[in-house]
Amino acid sequence: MANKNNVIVRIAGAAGDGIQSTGELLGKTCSRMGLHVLAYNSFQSAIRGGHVWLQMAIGPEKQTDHGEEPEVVLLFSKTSPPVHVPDVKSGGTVFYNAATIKKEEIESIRSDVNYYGLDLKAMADAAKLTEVNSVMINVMLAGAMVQTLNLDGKVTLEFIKHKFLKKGEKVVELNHAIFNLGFEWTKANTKPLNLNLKGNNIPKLFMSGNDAIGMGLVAGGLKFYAAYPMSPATGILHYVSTLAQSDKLIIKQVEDELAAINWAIGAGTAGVRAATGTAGGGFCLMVEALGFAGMGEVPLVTVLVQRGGPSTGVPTKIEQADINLAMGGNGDFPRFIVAPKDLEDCFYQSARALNIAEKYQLPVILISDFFLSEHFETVDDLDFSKIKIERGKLLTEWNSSEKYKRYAYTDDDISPRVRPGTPGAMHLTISDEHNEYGHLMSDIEAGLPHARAERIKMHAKRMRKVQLMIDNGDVKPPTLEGDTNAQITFVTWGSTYGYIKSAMKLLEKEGTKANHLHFTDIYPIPREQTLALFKKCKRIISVEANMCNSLCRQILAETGFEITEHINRWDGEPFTGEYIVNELKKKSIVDKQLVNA
Amino acid sequence: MANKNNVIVRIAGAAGDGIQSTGELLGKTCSRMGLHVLAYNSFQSAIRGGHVWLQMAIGPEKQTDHGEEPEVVLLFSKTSPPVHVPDVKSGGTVFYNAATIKKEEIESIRSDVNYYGLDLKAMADAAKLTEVNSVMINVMLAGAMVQTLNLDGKVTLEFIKHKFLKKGEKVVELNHAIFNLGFEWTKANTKPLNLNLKGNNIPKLFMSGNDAIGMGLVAGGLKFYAAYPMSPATGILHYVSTLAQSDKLIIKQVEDELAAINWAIGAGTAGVRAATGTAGGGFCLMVEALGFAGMGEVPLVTVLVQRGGPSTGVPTKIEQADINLAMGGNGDFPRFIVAPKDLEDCFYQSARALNIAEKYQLPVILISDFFLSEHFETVDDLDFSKIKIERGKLLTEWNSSEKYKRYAYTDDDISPRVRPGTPGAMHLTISDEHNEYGHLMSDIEAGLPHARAERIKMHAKRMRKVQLMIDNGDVKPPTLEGDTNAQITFVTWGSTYGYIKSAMKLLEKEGTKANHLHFTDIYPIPREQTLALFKKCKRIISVEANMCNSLCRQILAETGFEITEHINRWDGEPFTGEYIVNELKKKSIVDKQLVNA
Amino acid sequence: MTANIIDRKERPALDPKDFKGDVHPDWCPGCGDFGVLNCLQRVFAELGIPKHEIAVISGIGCSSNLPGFINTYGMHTLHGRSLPNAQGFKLSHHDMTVVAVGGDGDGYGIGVGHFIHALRRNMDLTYIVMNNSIYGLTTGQTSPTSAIGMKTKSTPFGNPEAPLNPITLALGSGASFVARAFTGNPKQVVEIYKAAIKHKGFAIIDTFSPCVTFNKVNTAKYYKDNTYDLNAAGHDTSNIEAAFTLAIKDTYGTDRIACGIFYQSERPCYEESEKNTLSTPVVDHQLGISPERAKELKATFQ
Amino acid sequence: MTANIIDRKERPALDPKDFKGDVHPDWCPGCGDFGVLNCLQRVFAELGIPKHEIAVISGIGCSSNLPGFINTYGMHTLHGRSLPNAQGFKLSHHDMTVVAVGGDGDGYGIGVGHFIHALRRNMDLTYIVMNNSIYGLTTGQTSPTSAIGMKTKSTPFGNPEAPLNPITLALGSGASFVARAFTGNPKQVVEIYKAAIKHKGFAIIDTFSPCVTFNKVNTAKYYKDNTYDLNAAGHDTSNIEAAFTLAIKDTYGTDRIACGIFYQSERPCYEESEKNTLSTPVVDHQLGISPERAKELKATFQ
Ligand SMILES: Cc1ncc(C[n+]2csc(CCOP(=O)(O)OP(=O)(O)O)c2C)c(N)n1
Ligand SMILES: Cc1ncc(C[n+]2csc(CCOP(=O)(O)OP(=O)(O)O)c2C)c(N)n1
Ligand code: SF4
Ligand code: SF4
Ligand SMILES: [Mg+2]
Ligand SMILES: [Mg+2]
Repeated sequence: MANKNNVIVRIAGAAGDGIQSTGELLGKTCSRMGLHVLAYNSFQSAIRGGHVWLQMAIGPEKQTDHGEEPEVVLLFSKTSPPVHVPDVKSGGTVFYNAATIKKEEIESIRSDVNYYGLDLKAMADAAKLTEVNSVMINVMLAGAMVQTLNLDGKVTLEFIKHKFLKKGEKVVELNHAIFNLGFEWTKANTKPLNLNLKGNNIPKLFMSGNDAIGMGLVAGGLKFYAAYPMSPATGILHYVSTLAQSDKLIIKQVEDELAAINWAIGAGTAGVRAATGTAGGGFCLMVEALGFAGMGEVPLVTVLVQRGGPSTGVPTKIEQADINLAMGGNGDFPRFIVAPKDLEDCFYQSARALNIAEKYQLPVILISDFFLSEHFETVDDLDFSKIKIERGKLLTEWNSSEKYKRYAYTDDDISPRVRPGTPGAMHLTISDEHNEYGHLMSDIEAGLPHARAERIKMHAKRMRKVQLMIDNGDVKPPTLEGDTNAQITFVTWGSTYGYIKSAMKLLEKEGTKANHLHFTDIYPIPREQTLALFKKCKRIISVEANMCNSLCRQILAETGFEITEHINRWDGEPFTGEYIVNELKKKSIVDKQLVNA
Repeated sequence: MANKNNVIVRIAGAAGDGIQSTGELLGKTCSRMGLHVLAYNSFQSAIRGGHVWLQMAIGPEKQTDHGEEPEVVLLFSKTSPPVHVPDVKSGGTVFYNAATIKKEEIESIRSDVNYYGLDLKAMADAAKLTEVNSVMINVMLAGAMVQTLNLDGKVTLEFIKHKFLKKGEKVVELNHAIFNLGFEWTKANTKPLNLNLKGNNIPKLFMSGNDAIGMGLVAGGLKFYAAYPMSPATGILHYVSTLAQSDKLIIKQVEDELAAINWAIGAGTAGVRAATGTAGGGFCLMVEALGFAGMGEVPLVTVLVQRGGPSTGVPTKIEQADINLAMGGNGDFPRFIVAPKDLEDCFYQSARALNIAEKYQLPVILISDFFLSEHFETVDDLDFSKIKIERGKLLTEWNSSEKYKRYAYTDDDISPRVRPGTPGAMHLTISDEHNEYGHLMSDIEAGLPHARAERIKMHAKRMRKVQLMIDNGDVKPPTLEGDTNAQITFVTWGSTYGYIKSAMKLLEKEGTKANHLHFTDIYPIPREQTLALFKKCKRIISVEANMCNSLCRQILAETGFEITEHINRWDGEPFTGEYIVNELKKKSIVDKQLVNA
Repeated sequence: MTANIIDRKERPALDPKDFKGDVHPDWCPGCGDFGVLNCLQRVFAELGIPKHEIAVISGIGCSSNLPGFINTYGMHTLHGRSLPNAQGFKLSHHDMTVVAVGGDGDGYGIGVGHFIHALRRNMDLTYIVMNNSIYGLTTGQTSPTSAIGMKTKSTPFGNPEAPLNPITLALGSGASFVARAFTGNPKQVVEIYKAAIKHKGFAIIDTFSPCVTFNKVNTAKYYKDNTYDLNAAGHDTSNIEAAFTLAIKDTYGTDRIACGIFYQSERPCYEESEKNTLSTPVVDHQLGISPERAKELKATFQ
Repeated sequence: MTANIIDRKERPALDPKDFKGDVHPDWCPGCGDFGVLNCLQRVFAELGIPKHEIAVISGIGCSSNLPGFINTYGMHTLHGRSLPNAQGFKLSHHDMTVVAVGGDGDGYGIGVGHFIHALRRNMDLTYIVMNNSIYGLTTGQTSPTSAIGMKTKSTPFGNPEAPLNPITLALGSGASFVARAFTGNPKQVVEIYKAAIKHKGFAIIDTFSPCVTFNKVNTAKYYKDNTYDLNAAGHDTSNIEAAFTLAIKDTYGTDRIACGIFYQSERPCYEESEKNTLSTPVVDHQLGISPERAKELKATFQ
């Protein structure tokens, strides 16, 4: 057998075991070697205990799937073996913390995998290391993993240095020593795997979707982010917080989501690029203000990171069921909804969202999901130079002799927006219906003939911006990727993008040709162009991480096209290519099986 | 010309002029005579000043339309003539307050109507009445109206007595005298109209939609109503408040809408029938908790009274654009949405809403609109005996030896609900995903195999209740009324129901046959039955008081059927039959005219 | 106080173990919330309130998981909404003992508006805030009671906001029972919780309940070293000005932190205003309208 | 105070007429809100703040219509959300003078959570609550400051809830400037508003602004007869305990109601914590990331 150039590994333990940092050591080693990594983080909404695991796919090409069966596994906590050993690929390798996991117990689970227990205390004592803490087992197991995968241990040592230097030389040395113990022990005591993981030696970025969204917003000119913590959107707040001083940003954790979005609207009105972000439950509290941004024509970006619902639901699991929510609000108002598909897209779409918000003076919803936001992935590069900041009709002077009209009727329905603070253009931003000046028309004049006429015009002016975005080409139809003659078309949105790529590869191996229609712009949807694409497709199957087909309902409502075959998953785990292929096969057998599960 | 047996009148002035009480005198006179009245209230969100008017259609049959051109008009304030005189039917009659409106000014507006100014002070002085206050002009003008319409003045005198008795005999006498002055003056000085308004002498109820909703809720077993004031839903709170003592209800104005819905959920959990109500803006704040009721399987009724949107919008005007909002929330959860069509329906559907909420243990949204909720209308009777209170699987004892499971899987997916306080069945109502016992599964166990399996089952259990409501026949398809062979089918929801009836009559006179497909149950929509009805229709035209076709989008998303012709109105005024007929005629000429208005 | 409003006659004590829930707490070992749970179980047992007559109602947060660990009725509601749910529940079944619980974020952050109004409304409820000066469940952001300058994940350069003082806030909002406890002193916690449940009106007990994982400042040791028993020190709990003077000292950060009952007054509880309706618990009322009453209701519109 | 935070040097007075808006107020004749509007226009003029450097930001209610009647920048936001909008606006353009205005329902009812947090945050803002103890715009329901027993459309049998005391609430929440005024005494109103705008930090002025249409209890005459000037009476505005003692008297309803400045302290305003970012107003910052900085940002993930 030729040496394999990719691998799937898993690191598992309890919350508090340092699974994340072990993952970081391994991920950074790979990414610095120029390898690609995709890491899926499975954890619970609990601070200590429980089961936390990180599954990583590693290889020279971009990884789109964290895979099903891990080939190498690191186990930390005594509750880990029964959960994870059954998942290991036959013939695979399990390293475990011998201080917490009993040899007999783990080995009794199955016999077709190789077990290696590492005893931190014994090995450290033997090496005469002092001040060793039991949590440092994670550095030792990282050493085992790096050796087994035949990765470059020097790169890991370098990263350890970088990471621990602020804690002092001694700490670095100790960690190096422990890493080496694991590394050398493994070299000496284990069967080598025939792996040949070769990177291109150009260091990649290894980051989460939330990091990419935060960076995209900042690259796109964000100056103001107000939020209230809510998983899985909190990472954006955490990331941009770190840049507050260096990049002169206003980053505010405020008292609730009602405050967060209204702070952002206040900021947007003042004339800075502002955003907020939350999960579905918090977004519910923002829906009223979203309508205010629509009515007041205030640029605003709201990031909505979906998690398992309804209600508090399943905070640390994926679901894609919030399109109805993003379409909500009282009355009709224009908006734009965009769903990035992968890490690069998180970056670029976030910047685009800010541009669209300001160009059309309306609320933009950037919709992500737990997997997309919380998983880590390598990215070759993020090209900041591609980002052009377009502020639309924002004016900082008003020299006209005419009285300024904030909501002036114009040819393209977009009114010049004078920044508050400018002499001579005083005006109101207002949540009531109003005339061109922003005087309210909903009060003492409501129902009078001129107010009725104004209402008809002003409401239509706002709503026409939806079509304008399409006409200007600022809204894109879905993309059709793959062979246009394929028998099967998968329809997806959000993070499911990548898994379809894996599924297509698997299917291709089996001789089934599939292609892929992916929706990034969720509202509006350019109808004619989209229908033309559907026309090209044969058997259309949606793949959504939900039970009730959120995207299909949106497509039907917006285009009249109904998708009737669905693959769904709502157990909270992301798809994998294998999962999709299996579901497809089941479909031909019992069609409605899943829905009646 | 035979004597007409119906008439359209208008009473107009400024806020504070007593337009409502004049309308009440007239309305009660008619309803007590057994005549039917439909009164549309046009007012602004201002407390004093502005323009307030009340237009009433009166006749022996049920009125479904307040009509376009009034035949008799009472004008109170000096700003009224230019607004209202142009609307009067040619040959019509205008009575006005001579103390505020100048004869020359009003008469110069047009010459084809009859003007009569009444001078309260002069006439009262002549009659030697003392303690006359200038606002009493409304009683005098009511006298003029009652005489002109050839109604029974004794009935009005009786009602005046009933109304003012608590203020003392003297006040009654004075008001009687002033009424008689207006009545007699009119008899003596004006041309009689050839009117023959004959009622059946069986007193009708004269009430608003909000009154009917409140009464329906109470009839349906409501014990708890928590709300925060918001037009046009406040009337429900006002009405049920008056019954708090007599009917032992808990009626609470609380600090905001977040509180209101959560109080109601707390009450529903405890085991009482609870509701809340608000307008679209307030409903936005309730969407998160709606999902909690869905997840926790708590019976809950939320009344959503639509007004002009988006955002604060136009508080005292109609719009029907909140279906997306009612469908919102994070994640998928079961719900039921019902939209009453007229006053009787407000009563019966409110009681039904409480039954469905409790039978299926889910949130029900009763969706009304400004016109339906705020207009006054006569009702022959409300039959309380038709209302059966069905509490579903509510238990007040738990004697089983088995441990109680709040969220037990059952054959019909509805779990027996033991009322808190019952010995031996302690449990949690919970917003997180959970197992049958209500233990949370979203926390330390999330992602583990058994928790994933539980998630799949529990989520599906909840969502299957949607289909169950349909299968049980508790959800109705739309109703098709009128000739099944008609060329045109109007599709409507909510208060537009009545106006279609008028439009159909007008069209019939012109030889055009139309029928009417009206949606009362907005979600879920029984698909097959609905499609079968659509199949029977020829040219289908929706009529909605909005710009963006809220109902059509819902129908498309739920059934796949797309309606492509629309009549819309979003200036804030309700439709009239005449308006609809005109729009229909315009359609054949320039199709998209309205949308580009 | 009328007889129909919940009556607190002495009842024989029960076994605290009776109140153990089915599920073992998932809190981090050492979390202060264990202390609150234990004390609460003891209090219910010592007061002899049968478990089915109790409802424990929370919001969302580590602390808000408590109702899952105690064998009573309960609700685990939305973040910030424990009090609205608890008040709706209580009025519907006013002869049950209702205790609202949750975190400082839940109660003083997103939920503070409901708190203010609950205080002035004075329903017969007990509210326990497990105050750890941090957002625990969301893994460590600043909370409304975090000190100025505290570094957290959302304030890496230090918290810029002055902390809220729950005691002065409650005193300024018309509270009728205001207390503070620390889980490191379970005896006092139990005493105060008992007094709170017995109090006829709304009782708030701000309870220091250290988060061992995310708050390295407000630790158990910190509170052990920096608190004292104000009642032992002879404070007059009927004097609101004195209570305010005592509590405002926290804000200056010069004195040690007072724990104990700051203030208690006997103004009528909310249920008094609903005497008529609450002559029997609302859950036991017959539903619907009699034919005679229906006629009356309709007559008002004729 | 650093130079970059808004600087209140004396400027030549302007003409109050300059601040007249395009739209005539639609308030009922005699509404107290006219008084607030007039005073505010005078204050801006006397302080010499150019109208384009001011933003007046409200929620929803009769009183919240005020920004429509004054010739400055402004926002007429959502019910209860004036302060979040005002704070977002202020931090983005901190050299403008931002005044939030609204009603008692808007500020102490639905918006009270934001109020509490704004008080402790202490941004350099002025907040004027037109307190009429009623919901005016929705035609007369009970408000958080309505007296117990008051009959309104939503409480036909009398309001069962004790009113909130905005002064003790603010004092208990870390306010740095707390005052009360009555529109019947415009001289005092103007003085207090001026002091509030000059105050470097968050200033709350609860302003009695009678509703002539829906509140027949808390009338102008009532306030004329029942208020007195606490500053004339020699109160020490730096003493928070004394301020609390004075303000809590309202709750007992025995003494006359004090108007004036209850408390003022000079703790750093929020903007101080953002000195670095606010070295120039954020609206004037250049947007986006330089190529060099982009490299640095990316490097942290390599
Ligand atoms: C509307 C909403 N916003 C945010 C969250 C996320 N969230 C869950 S718990 C929590 C705060 C927890 O802090 P605290 O209330 O102090 O409880 P602790 O965990 O410290 O006990 C937050 C912000 C949520 N569940 N719902
Ligand atoms: C979310 C929301 N809930 C309710 C309302 C309805 N509403 C408008 S103004 C108002 C209260 C007005 O009272 P207050 O703030 O005291 O102002 P006032 O009219 O007395 O000046 C209410 C409840 C609303 N606009 N939005
Ligand atoms: S994170 Fe903190 S508050 Fe949460 S369980 Fe752990 S110690 Fe307790
Ligand atoms: S209703 Fe009251 S608050 Fe509103 S404008 Fe009239 S007097 Fe002023
Ligand atoms: Mg906390
Ligand atoms: Mg008010």
